[in-house]
Amino acid sequence: MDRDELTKHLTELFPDKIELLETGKIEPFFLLKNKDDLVAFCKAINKDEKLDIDYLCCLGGVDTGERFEVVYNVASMKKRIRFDFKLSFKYDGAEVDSVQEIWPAANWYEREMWELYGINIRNHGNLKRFLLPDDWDQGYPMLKNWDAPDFKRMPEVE
Amino acid sequence: MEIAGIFKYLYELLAGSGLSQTWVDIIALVAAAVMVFGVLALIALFLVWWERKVSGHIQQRFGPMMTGWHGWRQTVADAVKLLQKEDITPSAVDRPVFYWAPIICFVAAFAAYVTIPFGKELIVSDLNIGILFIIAITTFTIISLLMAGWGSNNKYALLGGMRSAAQVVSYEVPMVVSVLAVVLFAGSLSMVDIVESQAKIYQWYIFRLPFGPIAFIIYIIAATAETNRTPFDIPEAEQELVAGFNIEYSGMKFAMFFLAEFVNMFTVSAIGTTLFLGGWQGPLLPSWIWFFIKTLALVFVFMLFRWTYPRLRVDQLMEFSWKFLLPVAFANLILAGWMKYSGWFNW
Amino acid sequence: MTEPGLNTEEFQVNMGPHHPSTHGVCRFILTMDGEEIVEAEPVIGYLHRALEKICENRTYQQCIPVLDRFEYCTSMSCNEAFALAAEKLGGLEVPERAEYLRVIMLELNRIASHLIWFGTTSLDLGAITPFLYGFREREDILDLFEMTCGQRLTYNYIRVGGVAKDIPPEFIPKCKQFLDTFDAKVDDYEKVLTENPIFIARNKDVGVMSAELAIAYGVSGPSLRASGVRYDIRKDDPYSIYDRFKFNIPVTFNGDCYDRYLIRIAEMRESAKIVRQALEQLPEGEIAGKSTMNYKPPAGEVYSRIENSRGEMGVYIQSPGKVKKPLRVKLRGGSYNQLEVMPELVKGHKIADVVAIMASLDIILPEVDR
Amino acid sequence: MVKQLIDGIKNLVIGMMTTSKHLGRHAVTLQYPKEKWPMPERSRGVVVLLSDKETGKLNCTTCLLCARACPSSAITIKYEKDENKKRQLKDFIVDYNICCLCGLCEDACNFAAIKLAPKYEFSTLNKEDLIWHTDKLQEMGRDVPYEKPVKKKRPAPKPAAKSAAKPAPEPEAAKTDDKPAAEKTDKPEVKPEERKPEAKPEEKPKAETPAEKKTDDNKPDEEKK
Repeated sequence: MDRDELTKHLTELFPDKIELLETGKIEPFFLLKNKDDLVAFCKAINKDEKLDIDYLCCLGGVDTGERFEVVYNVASMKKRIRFDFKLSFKYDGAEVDSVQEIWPAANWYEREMWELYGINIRNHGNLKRFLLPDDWDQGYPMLKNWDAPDFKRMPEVE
Repeated sequence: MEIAGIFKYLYELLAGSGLSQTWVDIIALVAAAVMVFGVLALIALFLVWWERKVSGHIQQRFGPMMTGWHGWRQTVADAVKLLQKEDITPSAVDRPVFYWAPIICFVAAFAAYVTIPFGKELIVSDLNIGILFIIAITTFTIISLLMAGWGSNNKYALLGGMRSAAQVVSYEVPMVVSVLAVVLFAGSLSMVDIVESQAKIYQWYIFRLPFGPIAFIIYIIAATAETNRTPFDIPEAEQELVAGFNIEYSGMKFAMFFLAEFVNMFTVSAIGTTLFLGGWQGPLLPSWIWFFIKTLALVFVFMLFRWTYPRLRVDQLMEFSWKFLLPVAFANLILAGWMKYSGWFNW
Repeated sequence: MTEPGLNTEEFQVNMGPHHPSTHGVCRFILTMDGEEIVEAEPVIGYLHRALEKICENRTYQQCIPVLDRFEYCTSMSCNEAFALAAEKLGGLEVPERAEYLRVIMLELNRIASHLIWFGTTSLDLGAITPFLYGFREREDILDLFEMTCGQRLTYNYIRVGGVAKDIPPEFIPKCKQFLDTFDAKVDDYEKVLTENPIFIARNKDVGVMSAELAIAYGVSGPSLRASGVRYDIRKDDPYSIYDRFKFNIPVTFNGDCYDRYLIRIAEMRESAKIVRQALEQLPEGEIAGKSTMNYKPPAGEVYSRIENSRGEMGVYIQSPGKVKKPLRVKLRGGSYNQLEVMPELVKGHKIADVVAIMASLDIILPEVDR
Repeated sequence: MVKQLIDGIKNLVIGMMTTSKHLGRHAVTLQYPKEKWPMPERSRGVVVLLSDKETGKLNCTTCLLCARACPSSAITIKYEKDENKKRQLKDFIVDYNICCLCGLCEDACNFAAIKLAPKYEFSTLNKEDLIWHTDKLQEMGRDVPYEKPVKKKRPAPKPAAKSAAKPAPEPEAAKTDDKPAAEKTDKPEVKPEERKPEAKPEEKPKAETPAEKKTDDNKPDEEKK
């Protein structure tokens, strides 16, 4: 299934919910407009016979400086499909649903996102400190405005 | 050149000096014990060095090279270093048990040499239950390992101690049964008698087909387990239990365990030589040289084992001992008994 | 197991972070019943260096030496994964010769990494000698790398838009000589381990991972192929010029430690084949396009992934556009998911099997902690 | 069962044969402090500053490209601007505590002024000793072979053109001689063959008085970027 077919198929499946982004290179990149649709969307692409997305490559938060984004990179082992989709939402009350029930691999990625970005994960069940020290109290280091006494930014390149 | 003659001369000199017989015996025994201890300590140091060289060359490295000729002084330096090191006692250990464990291990390792004939008439004491004594004494090692594991108050050490107890007890049985076949043929438990029954090379028990080689192989396997060496080194499996029972030991206590391990290796090789390879018997060369050649050859086999094979898992180890080795050893014993009874192969 | 009336007590063993066989500093909290594992919980983060944060703070070219530290066993593939993503962002073309050099380096590095795995696996199972045999051959590969790019571990060789330096003239004969002797060396390894009954006993039916479990947990690479899934990004989602070479993807179906061992051994031979073909086809020409010191890709985001020795290595880059620094770099390594699935695999096994399973999954911790 | 047993024993023996086969082979390792591996020419062991073969002056033009290319900000360049607004190098500092030896500075340099040389064994017991200044970096680079860059296509002309706009006159060169650490003023666009006759006799004595140079280096630096 090539890029255009996949785009067509997905937009047919979820006509109002998703939108193809121009920013994506090579592989198609979708924006899931409403983050509450996440679990339903993931379940659908997982169950869909033509897509059969059974493999979560990666999952990560992004702080664009204005909003949070959560990027899901998914693939299908059987159908050899790969595409990405993302959520975008405001800083306050940042919260997404866990996709563990569809892809158990999401467990650690979500934990990491919770820890480094402060995005709360609903229905995760295992939100414990993970990469950072247990007694970490300096906020969420991956945020763009994060600062710590020993954090050294590179000199600005001209 | 037979050393035994010199000792005999010294003994007679002592006896002629007017001391009472009791004192003469005591002095002679103490002298012999000190001598055996010294020789064995030297051998243990040599074995450590040799093992490092063998492993180095197997792995296409050099091993120790810097100190002396091919690094021969390295183990001496290491031993001195270990003795000088701070002897750390963790605060939570069970002190008496912790302290006594290396001592028992060390003493048990050396005590076995009382009845091992190093050469013709070169034996500290020719007990008529020699082999039984050795087996009893070497089993003491388990107690020390168990004590070390328990006394260290460390989970890894405890696991290591438990493993070693289970392992040594399990492998003691097939080992004794395989040795029993030899004893059956020799008709004596005395080490000297056993050696003397193998005067000709075809009389060595390893060549007494078909029971000899089987007993020998079982003995070698069990002995490897007895000495806690790869592939049966699970009590101190570095990659699983970090260092097993001796994880909390340092300095001199560790050195005792370490040297005892090498002495034990030499012990089982010496017993193997005595029981299966004709002991000191051999042409041309003095008897004690033959003894050392054969024993070191066996030690070399143990070293090859260690540097070639992976380690078994603890349950596989037990299974192997009880489900395979022991039945084979018993069958072999029955075979040996039948051979002895029928007299067919009794050359 | 226990007889009625006999009570056993569960206890916890803290395996790591400074344990000889956790391949870095991973810590397992093992709940054990005697020697048997009831539950295992990996605790990571001891090697967390915030590489993703560091990358946000560097230009594209400066990211590459940083990413060398991401997965130090196959630094080349970290370079490649990042360079590929950055090139996709800007639509950069890579010169033909550079592509071939990349493939040669990547595959040599895969062999080197598998040799480390081979060594540590045998070491973890108690056989010390094969470890040094593996490292002996790895040394030859590292010599080749040092000759080419000057460094033995952190290469900084594959750059955005090409490679850093052309290979020196003595590279090709030396590499060919290495490849010619390599097969015999692998035979030697196999003689020591593959058929060894002790090795088989330790590995067969240990840590069985079904295909479903593997896919669900995102396990990739040799560990996935050992479970019977024929999925190799080099073939199924081809990047670079892998479609020009003939090579097989070994697949086995039991999913236990022994199968993972066989797969990796077979992969070393396949990689050697690819290097040989690439050396033969190696064209003349440029090795890098225009200078990418001040590379400013247009706005966009891309997740590019390559197959490295531990599975899928992915780099997600989001570029805000016309800026020298990426907005976000997300790294994904194969070890991460393989460590995640470990608690499922070790349940009910002995403590010694934890070591065997971890070795067979080929986990290294810098890749997990980043 | 029996077949399995025989197979097992056979393979155990094969394994032992393989290891004992290696017993007789020669070791592949070296006895390190006594023998040393020849380092490949490209090996990145240490950052050095290169100086001109004839004049002994540093090739550095204080363009700061290397400092900007450095991913770990290990390079600090101290300079001051002379009356022509040209940067005069005061101190070139490489902090080996944080240098990751990636070689990006070498790639960034257009004047063959900085290079990674195949030298090693610089460990010390003191972190302070790992911060190297101009004199040590230059001393390290004396015997490092390098090629003068052929004029590069694009990036090179820029600084070259700038300095060409203000051709350094003879008296100015003499002035800079007082500050030996800040030698490089007129390097890039002047071909070594052209400069040889005039520059050589002047520079030579300076290169041979390191003591003087050192005292100059230890002066406190006013300006720092």
